[in-house]
Amino acid sequence: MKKIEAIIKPFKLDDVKSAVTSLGVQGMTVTEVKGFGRQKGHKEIYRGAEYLVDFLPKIKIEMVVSSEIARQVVEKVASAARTGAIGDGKVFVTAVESAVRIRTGETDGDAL
Amino acid sequence: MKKIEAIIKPFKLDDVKSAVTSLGVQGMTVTEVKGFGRQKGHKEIYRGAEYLVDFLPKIKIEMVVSSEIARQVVEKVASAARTGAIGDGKVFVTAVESAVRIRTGETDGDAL
Amino acid sequence: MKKIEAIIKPFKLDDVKSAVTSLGVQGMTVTEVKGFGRQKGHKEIYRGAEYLVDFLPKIKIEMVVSSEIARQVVEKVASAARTGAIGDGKVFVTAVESAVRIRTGETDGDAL
Amino acid sequence: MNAADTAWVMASSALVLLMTPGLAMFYGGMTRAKNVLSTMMHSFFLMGLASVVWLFWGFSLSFAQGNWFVGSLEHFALTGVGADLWPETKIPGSTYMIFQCMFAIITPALISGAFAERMKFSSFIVFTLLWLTFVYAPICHWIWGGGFLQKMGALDFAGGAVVHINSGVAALACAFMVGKRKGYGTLPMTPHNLTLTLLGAGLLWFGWFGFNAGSALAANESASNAFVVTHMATSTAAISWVLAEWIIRGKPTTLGVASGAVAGLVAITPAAGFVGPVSSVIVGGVAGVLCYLAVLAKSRLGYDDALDVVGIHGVGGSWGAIATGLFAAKAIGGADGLFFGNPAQLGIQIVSVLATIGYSFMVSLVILSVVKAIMGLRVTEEEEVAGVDTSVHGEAAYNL
Amino acid sequence: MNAADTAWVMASSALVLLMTPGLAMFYGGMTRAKNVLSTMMHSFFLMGLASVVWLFWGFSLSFAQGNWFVGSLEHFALTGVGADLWPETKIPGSTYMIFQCMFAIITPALISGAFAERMKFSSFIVFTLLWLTFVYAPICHWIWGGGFLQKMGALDFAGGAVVHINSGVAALACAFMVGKRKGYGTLPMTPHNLTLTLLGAGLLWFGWFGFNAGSALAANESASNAFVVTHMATSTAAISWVLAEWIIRGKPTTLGVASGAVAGLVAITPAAGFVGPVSSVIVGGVAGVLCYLAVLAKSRLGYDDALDVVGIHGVGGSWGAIATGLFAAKAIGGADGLFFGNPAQLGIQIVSVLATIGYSFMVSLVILSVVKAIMGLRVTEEEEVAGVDTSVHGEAAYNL
Amino acid sequence: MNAADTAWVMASSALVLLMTPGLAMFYGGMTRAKNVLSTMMHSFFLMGLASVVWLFWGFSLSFAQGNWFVGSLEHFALTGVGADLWPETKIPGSTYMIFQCMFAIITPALISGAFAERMKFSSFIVFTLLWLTFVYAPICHWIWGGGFLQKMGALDFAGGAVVHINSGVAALACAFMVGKRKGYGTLPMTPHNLTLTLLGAGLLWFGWFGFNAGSALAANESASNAFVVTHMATSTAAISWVLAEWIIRGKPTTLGVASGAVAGLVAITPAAGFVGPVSSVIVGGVAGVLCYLAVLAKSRLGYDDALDVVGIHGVGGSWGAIATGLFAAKAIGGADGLFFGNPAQLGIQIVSVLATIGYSFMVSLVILSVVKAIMGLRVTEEEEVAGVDTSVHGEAAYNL
Ligand SMILES: Nc1ncnc2c1ncn2[C@@H]1O[C@H](COP(=O)(O)OP(=O)(O)O)[C@@H](O)[C@H]1O
Ligand SMILES: Nc1ncnc2c1ncn2[C@@H]1O[C@H](COP(=O)(O)OP(=O)(O)O)[C@@H](O)[C@H]1O
Ligand SMILES: Nc1ncnc2c1ncn2[C@@H]1O[C@H](COP(=O)(O)OP(=O)(O)O)[C@@H](O)[C@H]1O
Repeated sequence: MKKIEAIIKPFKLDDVKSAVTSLGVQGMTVTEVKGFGRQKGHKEIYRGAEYLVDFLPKIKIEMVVSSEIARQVVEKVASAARTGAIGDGKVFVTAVESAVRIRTGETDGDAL
Repeated sequence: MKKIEAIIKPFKLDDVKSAVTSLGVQGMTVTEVKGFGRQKGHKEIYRGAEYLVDFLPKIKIEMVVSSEIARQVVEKVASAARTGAIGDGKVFVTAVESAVRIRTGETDGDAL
Repeated sequence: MKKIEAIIKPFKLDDVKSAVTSLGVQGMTVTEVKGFGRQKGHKEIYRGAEYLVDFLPKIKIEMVVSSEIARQVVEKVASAARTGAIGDGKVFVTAVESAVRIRTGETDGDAL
Repeated sequence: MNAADTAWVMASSALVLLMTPGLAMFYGGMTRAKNVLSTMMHSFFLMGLASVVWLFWGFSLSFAQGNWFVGSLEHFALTGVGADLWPETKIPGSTYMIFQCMFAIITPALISGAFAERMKFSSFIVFTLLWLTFVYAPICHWIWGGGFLQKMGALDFAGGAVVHINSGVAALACAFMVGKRKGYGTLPMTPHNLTLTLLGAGLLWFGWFGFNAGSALAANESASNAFVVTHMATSTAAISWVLAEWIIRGKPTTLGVASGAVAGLVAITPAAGFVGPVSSVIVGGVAGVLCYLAVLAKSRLGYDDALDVVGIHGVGGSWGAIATGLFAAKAIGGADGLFFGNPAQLGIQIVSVLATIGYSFMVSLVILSVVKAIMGLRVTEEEEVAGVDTSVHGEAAYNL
Repeated sequence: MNAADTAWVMASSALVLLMTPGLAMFYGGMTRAKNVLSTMMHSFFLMGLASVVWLFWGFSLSFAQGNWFVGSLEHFALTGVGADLWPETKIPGSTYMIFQCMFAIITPALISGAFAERMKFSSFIVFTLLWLTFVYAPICHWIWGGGFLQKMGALDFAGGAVVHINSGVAALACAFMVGKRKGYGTLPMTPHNLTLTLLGAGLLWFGWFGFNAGSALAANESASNAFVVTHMATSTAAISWVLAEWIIRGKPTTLGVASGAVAGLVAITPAAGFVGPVSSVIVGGVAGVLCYLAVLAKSRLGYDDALDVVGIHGVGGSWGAIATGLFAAKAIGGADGLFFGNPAQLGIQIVSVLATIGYSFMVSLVILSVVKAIMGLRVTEEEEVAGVDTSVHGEAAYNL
Repeated sequence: MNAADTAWVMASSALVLLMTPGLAMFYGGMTRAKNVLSTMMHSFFLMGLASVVWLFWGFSLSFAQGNWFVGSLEHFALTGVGADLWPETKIPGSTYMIFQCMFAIITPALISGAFAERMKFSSFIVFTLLWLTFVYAPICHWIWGGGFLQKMGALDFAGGAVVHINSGVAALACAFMVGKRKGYGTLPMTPHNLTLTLLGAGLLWFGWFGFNAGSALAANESASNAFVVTHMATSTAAISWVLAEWIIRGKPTTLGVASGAVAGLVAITPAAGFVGPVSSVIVGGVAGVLCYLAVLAKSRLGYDDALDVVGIHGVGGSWGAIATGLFAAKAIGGADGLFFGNPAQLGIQIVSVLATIGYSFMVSLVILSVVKAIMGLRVTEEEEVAGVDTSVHGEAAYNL
């Protein structure tokens, strides 16, 4: 099994979700994060004092999927999340050793 | 070392914490996340416009533990978080290569 | 490639960012988390009812970097985040199998 | 018609209306984030519902000439209540009616704190309709509409019994009948937004000047005295609650200052037209400590009055009614209490407290039992766990 | 000078001023978190801008003696408006002027709900300056300043046409000219903080007593009647909107109770001095359902009136103006409507509605076209995606 | 007794009371989330504490007959302050006293912005007790209670010196003595919730009509003028601050519109009964720019006045007091300023400003030194890093 972790622009969440659902991915976990990277932030001004905010709002999606479909999922995610503008984000893949579905105790492939 | 990542129902956090503390786990990191899976979401209605909210509030717990107790921890977490109803969540295990305790610089097993 | 995951005290974020930027790390993703560990929490009191809050606000930083510089990054992070007081946090390293930059489709080293 | 009195009572009516949104904030901030809207909905929906009841039969049952127990339907749909002066005042009947309307809104809204986070919305509506008709209107008539307590000489300047004891006691009945929140005593149930609660407390304090000083029904010396003692009792209670918790629990809290202020407002309500400023400091100072102790005691007694309606309105209102029998001074409001040589007044006050407690508790229980039998009182367990906001109202308060 | 009347109109002016921050909360809670400040900024900046316009030429163009269409510059910079009584009232000219000033603030603030989350701030300023001068001042003059509608006998107690139809129709023009928000219809655009919206609704209800009962310009029976019917229509509309959505969509919502209340406040505004309490219940009951349906219809019609100004103020205001022609009763306000045997009044009301709609829509379109040609109306797409708060105002609402 | 005047001053008292919760919101929104409750606590606790001080000795020291410097204890515990008319007014003494009480609450609450996010709560209480007694009461007596500045003919309609210069200067002393927040100048210290700040600004604007127009102590032409110029100066200052920052920093901000409004309210306070509307526009327009520049200058001067009490109340209040000496017109308030041919008045105003600054600064420093020596002024560094809310008050504002 692989864990696919994608950092994307927030308004792309629904597109990515539909894209991977069509591949049979049945679950995912989403976190609001702040990203720092090449995309530059904005200035905020409070009573004349300026602050540079270089952390931008992003969404992190985590999905654990079987190794077979991992590559396909990565491609689908990347294409669904693409706008072509800087700050589109990244997809990372890591190995997962085991998985358990809490409700039933099923493990590994069956747990996803 | 293994990282144990559990996605659970929010109100089960305290139960899981007590369960693993009894195994000697001394630290964990908790994140509020939104989960999408088999458990269905709810409709929200604003001035007559309906929105389907299929992301549900979940809690993600991350614990890095020594490889020896990893299996036990997974079992304890799964049983403490179980309600038997859909949406109970998952536990994933991945390998961790190294760990550092920032305060002291201790590494690996000693850092946990 | 390695993923470096650091759990730190919130007010150390800027120090850590500057430290790793100087090593050429160009991106990172930051999450607000709650930590449980040796550092003890505080009591909250509402109309006389006391609640022990043992989850403390922490910041999780995730950076994927090339394997060569991983060790250096870990050291820099640890020293920048250190206050010497309990609750300074941890740094964990895991292996990343592949990476994609969504905007361009570049992979692995080029994606970071 | 006296234009100044009318201006003052209209302004006061607006102030009292604002107390209900203020209460919604005060209560809403104390619930968990998943139930804040349902909690505020109780107050906001009542601004509509109670007013319509009032217009058609509530005002008439309370204030039309009737018997010792209740008014009549003479003023049904406000017949005969308009530009003509209301008896014994210099303001139009319509002004008098609308001022009183605001009291009929906030009283059931106060009760709603007891069953927050779990009450079924449709049952809440039916309960309130019945409660306004069979509990509020009679008790209001007893004390202000010419009923037996008024004839006995019970003093209740602005609603210690009618509003506060009444709602506090009904709240106790609700806490019993609706039952505890799932997880009460084991899960943390901390306030989700105390800035909202503080804002609500501020609006309540502001609006309460209309409640108490408006109850003089004129812009006169009595109103001015009521204004002053309201402010001073509230100030003292805010401090005394904080000092009490600082001593007992070690921390002075903002929820404490807000709760203490409300306790002081409640306690001075019946007394506002009858006691002087130094007495008001005693009334408030005692109220802050007493209500704090009552709230602390709740956890021992084991019922789940979610937002402490019993401890603050029930206990604070009863103390205020009795304090009126202690501190009333002829020079201020025309009647003397125990400390000014008239022990009889204290007796009358105690009778009014007991009568209100007994009637309100029993009839509230009966109404709740009927509603429970017919339609149930609580949301399902699943709805409760998910939060009443999304499951019943289809909304989430925050999408930050 | 009558001191009581002056006190009442000053208090009312303060109440109406508070409505604009109330509106800012009401609107701000409904936007997405990234645009809440820019939305509130519209209201707050107008508290400044519209007042200065009013002081220099707005009041004069509206209320100085002029022709059938518009006033004159006789009172430029408030010349001659001071301690002397305002004609046909017992209050100083300065009091009359400042009361009216608050109406000139809130009317363009209401419009801003239509173009929330995407309007360019500088264009908003220019649009508003022109709109107050060329739309608000003339229409105000027509109905209250001695213009042709007033001469015809059109009834508009507190601004059904001047404020609500006017802003609702201008909002429609804005929605057309500014265009839809990016992602409208596909992305979820849910309210980000409904507690803020409820607070706003509470402040609006409170302030509206000044708006309507203050419009009697005296603390008299007419003010008292206006107070009562304002409250009762609002109560009923709050309930009827909730019931309508409960039946149609299955859930009673807090945004519904807040929206219904505002719909009721809008609808009773023109009628407040002319109809009695039972009629007001009908006016409000219809308003709640009608405005709910109008808001539902929006998605079919395909324009993006972000915060439903058309559905609530345009539709509610029109219904109110017509209802005045139906339910007005001589015994209350000196004029009869259709149901009291005077069908002519209904005709006059319809003329006033149509004249307001036609003029406001056309001239708003012209102004918007000019502003668009010169400086554009919208922020850039990038600014819109990032959120207007940080990109235009350099601020983030929340750093929790 | 004049009922209309009494009604107006009671309504004004309620409005001024509401300013303190308004201030709590205004300030609270600007702090970091971990300190919002402690910041609001300052205001709320003072609503209690200052009132009790006022009742027992504050009012008497300020307003009882005394010498050139301070009153006496003649009215200790409000002896002799009740239903009888207050001299030179037509309102009861109790009404006069309670109106003034609200000023004694908000003045120390204003100061608290300087030491937000780090002051020790117990030290805050002791400081305030001493400050009200030794600074507020004397200065209030000088100007309003028959003291030497009043005898000299200094004009201060509603508290430019008594409230604003006084609190601004004391704030400077506090900023020096308490020291900078940990991380000031290096860590970002951005407002955590600007919607709260905007709400606060709205409530302040609303309440300030009571503050200024209520200070006429009657519902008369003077009150009406004060109402108008208060509104117009505020409007102009809100705009001018925003324009200044738009030019200097490139962005028009909502914190700017809120801050500008407060600056305008402050500046017009001493002048409200003495200047006309066109002058008020100048007073406000200058205030917005001047206070903005003063706030910008703070970072250069290197003290940490956390919420800009010096820049807004100190500078704005001083400008207002001087502007009164420039723009006062006999036709409005019975006294002429420099521009109306009476340069002497300007001199008197300058004396009043300097006397207030000198006395308030020195005595505040002395009090702070004493408190520091005995019990310290700050929370521990650990408490400050963790946040004052949880460490001192045991509460967290938000559990969303
Ligand atoms: N090395 C990295 N490790 C973890 N997250 C990263 C890394 N680089 C970028 N990110 C995340 O991806 C987001 C987008 O990256 P950025 O460099 O701004 O643009 P792009 O994806 O177009 O190269 C960042 O905001 C950050 O959240
Ligand atoms: N493949 C997956 N990868 C990551 N997270 C998942 C995955 N599947 C489910 N989850 C997480 O687990 C939660 C529960 O899953 P769900 O399918 O609803 O029920 P169950 O756990 O009972 O099978 C989801 O809300 C989501 O957060
Ligand atoms: N085994 C662990 N797995 C994951 N996170 C941990 C673990 N132990 C500690 N943490 C995180 O590190 C933070 C600091 O740990 P703590 O034990 O309080 O102090 P220290 O880092 O000084 O040993 C915790 O709040 C938690 O977020």
